[in-house]
Amino acid sequence: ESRVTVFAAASLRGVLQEIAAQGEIDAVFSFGGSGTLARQVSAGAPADAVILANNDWILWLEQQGLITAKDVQPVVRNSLVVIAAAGTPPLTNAQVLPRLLADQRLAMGQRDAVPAGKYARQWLETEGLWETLTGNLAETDNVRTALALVARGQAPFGVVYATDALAEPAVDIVWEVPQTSHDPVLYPGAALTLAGKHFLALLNTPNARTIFATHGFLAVPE
Amino acid sequence: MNPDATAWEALRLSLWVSVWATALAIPLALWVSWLLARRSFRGKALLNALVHLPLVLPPVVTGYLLLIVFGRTAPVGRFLEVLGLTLAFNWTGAVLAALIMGFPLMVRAMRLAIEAVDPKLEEAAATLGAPRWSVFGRVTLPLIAPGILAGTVMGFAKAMGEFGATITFVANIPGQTQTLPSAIWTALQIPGGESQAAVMVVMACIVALGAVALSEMLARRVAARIARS
Amino acid sequence: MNPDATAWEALRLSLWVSVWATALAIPLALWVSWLLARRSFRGKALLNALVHLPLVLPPVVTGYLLLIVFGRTAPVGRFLEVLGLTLAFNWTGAVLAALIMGFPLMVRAMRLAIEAVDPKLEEAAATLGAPRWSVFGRVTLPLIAPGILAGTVMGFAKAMGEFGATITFVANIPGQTQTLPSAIWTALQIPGGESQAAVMVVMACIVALGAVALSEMLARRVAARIARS
Amino acid sequence: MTLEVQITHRAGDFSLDTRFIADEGITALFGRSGAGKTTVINAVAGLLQPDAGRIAVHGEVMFDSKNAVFVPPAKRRLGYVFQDARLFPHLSVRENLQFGARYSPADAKGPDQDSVCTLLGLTPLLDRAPATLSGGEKQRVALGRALLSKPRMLLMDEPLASLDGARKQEILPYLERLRDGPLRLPILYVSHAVDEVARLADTLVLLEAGRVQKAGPLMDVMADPAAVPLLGVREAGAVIEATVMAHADDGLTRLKFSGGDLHLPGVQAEVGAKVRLRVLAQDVLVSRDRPVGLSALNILPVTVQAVHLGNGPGAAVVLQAGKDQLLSRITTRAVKELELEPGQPCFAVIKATSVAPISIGR
Amino acid sequence: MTLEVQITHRAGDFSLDTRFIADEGITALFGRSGAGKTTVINAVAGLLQPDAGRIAVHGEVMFDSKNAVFVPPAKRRLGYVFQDARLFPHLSVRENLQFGARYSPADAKGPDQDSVCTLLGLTPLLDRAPATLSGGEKQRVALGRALLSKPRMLLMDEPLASLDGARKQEILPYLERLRDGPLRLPILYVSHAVDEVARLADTLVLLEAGRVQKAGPLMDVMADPAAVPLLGVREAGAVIEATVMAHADDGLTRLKFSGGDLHLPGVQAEVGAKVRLRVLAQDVLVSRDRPVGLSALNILPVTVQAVHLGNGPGAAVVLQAGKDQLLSRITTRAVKELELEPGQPCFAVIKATSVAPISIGR
Ligand SMILES: Nc1ncnc2c1ncn2[C@@H]1O[C@H](COP(=O)(O)OP(=O)(O)OP(=O)(O)O)[C@@H](O)[C@H]1O
Ligand SMILES: Nc1ncnc2c1ncn2[C@@H]1O[C@H](COP(=O)(O)OP(=O)(O)OP(=O)(O)O)[C@@H](O)[C@H]1O
Ligand code: MOO
Ligand SMILES: [Mg+2]
Ligand SMILES: [Mg+2]
Repeated sequence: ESRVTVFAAASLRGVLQEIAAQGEIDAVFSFGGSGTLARQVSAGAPADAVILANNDWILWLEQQGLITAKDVQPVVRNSLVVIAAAGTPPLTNAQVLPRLLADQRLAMGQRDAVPAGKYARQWLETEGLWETLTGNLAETDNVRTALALVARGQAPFGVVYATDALAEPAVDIVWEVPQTSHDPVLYPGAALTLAGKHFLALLNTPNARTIFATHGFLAVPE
Repeated sequence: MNPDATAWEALRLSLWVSVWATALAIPLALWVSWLLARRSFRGKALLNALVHLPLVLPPVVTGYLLLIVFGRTAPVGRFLEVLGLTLAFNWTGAVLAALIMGFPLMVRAMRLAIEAVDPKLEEAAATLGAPRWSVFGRVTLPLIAPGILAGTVMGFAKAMGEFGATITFVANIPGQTQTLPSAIWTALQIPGGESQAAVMVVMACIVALGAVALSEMLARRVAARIARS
Repeated sequence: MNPDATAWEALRLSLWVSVWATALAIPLALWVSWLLARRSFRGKALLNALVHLPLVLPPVVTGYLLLIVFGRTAPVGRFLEVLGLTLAFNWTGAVLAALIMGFPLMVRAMRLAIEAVDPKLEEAAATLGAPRWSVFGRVTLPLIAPGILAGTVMGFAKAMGEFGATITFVANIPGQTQTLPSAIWTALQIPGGESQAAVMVVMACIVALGAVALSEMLARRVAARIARS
Repeated sequence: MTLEVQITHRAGDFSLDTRFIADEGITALFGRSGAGKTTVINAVAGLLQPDAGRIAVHGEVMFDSKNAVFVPPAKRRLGYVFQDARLFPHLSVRENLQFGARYSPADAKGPDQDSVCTLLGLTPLLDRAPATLSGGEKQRVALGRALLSKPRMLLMDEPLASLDGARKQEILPYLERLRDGPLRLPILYVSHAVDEVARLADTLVLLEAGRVQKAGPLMDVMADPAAVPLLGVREAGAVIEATVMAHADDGLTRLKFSGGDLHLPGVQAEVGAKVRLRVLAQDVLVSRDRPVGLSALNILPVTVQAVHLGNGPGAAVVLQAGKDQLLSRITTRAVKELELEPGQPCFAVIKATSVAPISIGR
Repeated sequence: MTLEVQITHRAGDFSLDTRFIADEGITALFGRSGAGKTTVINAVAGLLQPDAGRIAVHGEVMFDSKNAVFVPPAKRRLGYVFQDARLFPHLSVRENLQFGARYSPADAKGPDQDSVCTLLGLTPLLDRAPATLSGGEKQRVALGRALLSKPRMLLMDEPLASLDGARKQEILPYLERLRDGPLRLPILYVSHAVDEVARLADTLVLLEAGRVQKAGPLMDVMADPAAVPLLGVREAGAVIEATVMAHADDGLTRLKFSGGDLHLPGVQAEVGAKVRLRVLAQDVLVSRDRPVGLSALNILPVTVQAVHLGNGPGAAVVLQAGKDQLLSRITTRAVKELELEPGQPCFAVIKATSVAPISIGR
């Protein structure tokens, strides 16, 4: 049979479905958090491929002996932005954040558990703001929750992926986090079967790249 | 704002899973409730605690534990697979997750009901010659019908709403393991998915309201029959 | 495999939040149970359905709904803030989430117990001159003590285990809103975090077992007092 | 007018249409099982709202369907002793007894706990749980509980059915004292036992299939031969009033009534007190001549008033004794042999021990 | 040896130490409230496991603490009519009645539903819910339910306490027929009512504070003046056996016993049948001379056997009438006036209507 089953990070949902539809690929997706997906694969999930938001879990899968390094390929890239309620003027630089926050909170993914949180922390450390802001963080279980907190006015600022920020009309991007201030936001994919390998290859076609781009994703550096 | 195919599919699966989970749980929950309410035995405290456990643990943990025990690579899971029962990444696993998560709710309701039955009526049945099973079936059971109903509607509602353990144990495969809660969560994972999620939330509410209303109607009928003497 | 500071902190917070949630929910749940069990009024079906809702909805959705209703920019949230009650990113918000998630469990248990009270005893109290409140306080309440206990232990257990609504509504701030389930979840998201999670799972189990054992002990004492006449 | 009841009510096939008025004292509701006694008493207590009608206690309207008046049970202050005891299972006997105390107005009068416990033999039971009581013990606690709520009226639904004779003998005089003492506590009393009713009641309401067959002062209703089938043949008899004249050393008391003197054992009342005597028809013999050498101490000259021959072997003879009437139940054969007919003077023979304490009232 | 009971049991302050043996027929357990009657009957039914002792029914051991035998209630096949009716609230009256039918062995004999319903007046109640029944109706259904389970023995805990006299009159002969008919159903019967006991019982067990005070054949126990305080003064009397000789046209029946002839109304038994009569002490007058012109039809020559003077105004006189003894309760004043002493011949006067149907047994 030609159906391919892909376990993928939840933030890729819209884009992967669009690529599958356009490419007339018979693919089913099971979306979830990266840690969950990795464990499911290790428990024998009927997946042909996994695409995670987090390289740590790919390494874990390798350690488990479920995949080898050659099965892994980067699929797409994302970037980090600072968001605020729609209509907020852009920041002049990152250093103003503590003052603007005052006693309010900066929403972001959990620093250890959520990849976006890990990148945000790296950025804040690069900026020298981490120590200052640790008391003012609202860490969430995923980027979408952080986005919701800002959209609902619960927190004045949040650090999320550019792709999420673009699609939410209630928030504006007020600062683009420099790519160099943190590890690259890479979504690594791993094929578990031949069908999975084919699917991952498809994601590298120009057509797929275009769709990724329209959703705000960046191309993987060659 | 019409529900799309995914939503209908998720609803269908959720109903299917919930009905199975509830139906399977009822006899088991009844038995455990009866044990807890009427018998004393070694390990009773442990059983009681075990029943409550899914309530206390974050659902994700329950899901992981299920994965560890019933996963395809785990011995139990492999054994069941040999018997033809695949749980992990299958709707049957969703049934198991929903059953386990709803179990404490069902047991509590049924146990309370059993404890409220006047043992004097059971004694009277015994003097009329009824063996223990008949006493249970003809006296205790009808008298605890309101409790069974209450437990069933709670178990069903919980099964309909179960998310964390389910998505962890059986993943989120549309048409196979994507229940309504999983679908709602998935919809919320991409920006702009709120309206799609809202439609499914409304669906869930309608089912819940229906189940609750149905159970109330049945409960009234049962109560009218059991009007105290 | 000793619990680290984070674990202890999360345990402390979870206990604090759960105790508050349970304590606040008891009177409210009692009132609602009594309304549902003994009164008939317009909108009763709606109230009943509303009570069940947190059971049916994925916890994340409940969390979102809480944000919408009690968020800082929402009228209710703003009003409460004026009164000095900050819910956002505060343990108080975690209490609210836990309370709402445990509420259906508490109401069901209490309602079942109220329905099992023989109205003839309440009538007898009325003929002795007791006004309605006294009848409730001196006859109904002591007679439903087992149900209140059962509801309380369920509500407490659920409060200890609540994760989705809490993390969505008040995030996961160590020492302030990072409850035991949030901490366990966090640990599980990090490769190799299992052992840390396991320690906290054991902690949660111990608390749950303790609560269940305590409630059983109390229940036995209560039951001995209410031995049927 | 202590109690006015005028109600109609339907429940299933059963329909109640009851109207009676009770003056002070004890009103007995008498009727077969299923006649509607509990239904009436529930309506008075406010536990049942009749379809239509009016109920007033001491002139105060408790229920009036025309004016949409319905006073809730808690406000009626009627102490109800239920047919099933309905003790609070979670409270000790002592707590059950004290349950109602706090709701009675500060100036309400009623017996105190000690006297109630002593009389009802509850003192050794005070710390017990209701579940451990015997049937009769429960009923006694229920009676005590109602009394201690200091009610304006007592409603009793077969309160003594599960009590043994000796215990009844202790409780009945107590109820009389409640009625006659400073409290003048009116009582609505449901019973199957004619002897209890005859002893206690001032007003008797005979209920049959939901309808009042006969109601009025006890003596009128009891002396009516038409009431005999309802009361039961064995229980028919006259109730007369007498005055205590003297207590003799051998324990016999001389009483005077309009028909002459009576010598009876076990009369507790003081000299000068008026008491009520129930003389069962079957305990009265009729003699043409004054008998001699007979152990019966009470031989009264009387005149035959009427002879009711039934279809069976028994006959009821109404005897005029002064202004009072006695009823005698003898065989039709004896009626013939003695040639009894209205106007015939003769003697009524009453054994001193037949008129037992239980039939000696106020 | 239908029933052997020999048990000791403690519950709180109460301690039971009871031992009795009952032959065929009806065994009455008589005692004051709280004496332990329900406790004993529960032990026989198997609802209570005594601390120690032995219980056997028809020679079959139900409980034996020494050999650790305890037959569960469901296996004992004893029909229990509870003091509180304990109807199943979720079943209709019909379903309650039929509850036990399926558990009796195929060859078990017992009355059929129709006859039970007719006798107990349950037919119009069959489709009703127990909650809508009156107190007496519930008790009747409970009795019917126990009967229809086709038990080997019937245990009845004050089953008639909440029934009116007329209904009792219907049920008592039925119980007698169960005992005497082809079923020969033994009955263990708890009651406060001496008249019921005297009519029904073959064996009488007097219980006081958990201990058997007296047990044995009814007549022996009843005639014993020592039992008077336990039975109650009003209820003391002799039980004699008589043979039906003839029924006269006026409804009176002539009966013969060892002391002479008696003329009584309302005897249903056939000529030649033996019946049991209960003659209350208070219904027996004593006369030195044979009275004439007296409405009492039964005047028997007797001899004073013994005179028991109490401390009160009453005295018990034992009269020898043939081989039987009668008991008479008269005043001490009459004893003096009539100069009654042992050996004195005199006449016993018994009103025909005093020995009412309820006291005429088998
Ligand atoms: N819901 C009902 N449907 C039909 N009949 C009813 C209903 N409720 C009560 N009854 C009937 O009403 C009658 C009166 O009942 P009630 O309890 O007043 O009798 P009672 O005089 O107190 O009798 P008892 O002496 O046996 O207690 C009974 O025959 C009972 O069966
Ligand atoms: N758990 C207990 N603790 C103390 N006393 C008890 C307990 N259980 C029963 N009793 C006592 O045992 C005695 C016997 O009870 P039982 O029910 O056998 O009496 P009974 O003869 O049936 O009386 P009644 O005629 O009033 O029904 C009562 O005095 C009761 O109070
Ligand atoms: O898609 Mo993620 O794992 O929530 O960052
Ligand atoms: Mg009644
Ligand atoms: Mg008893």
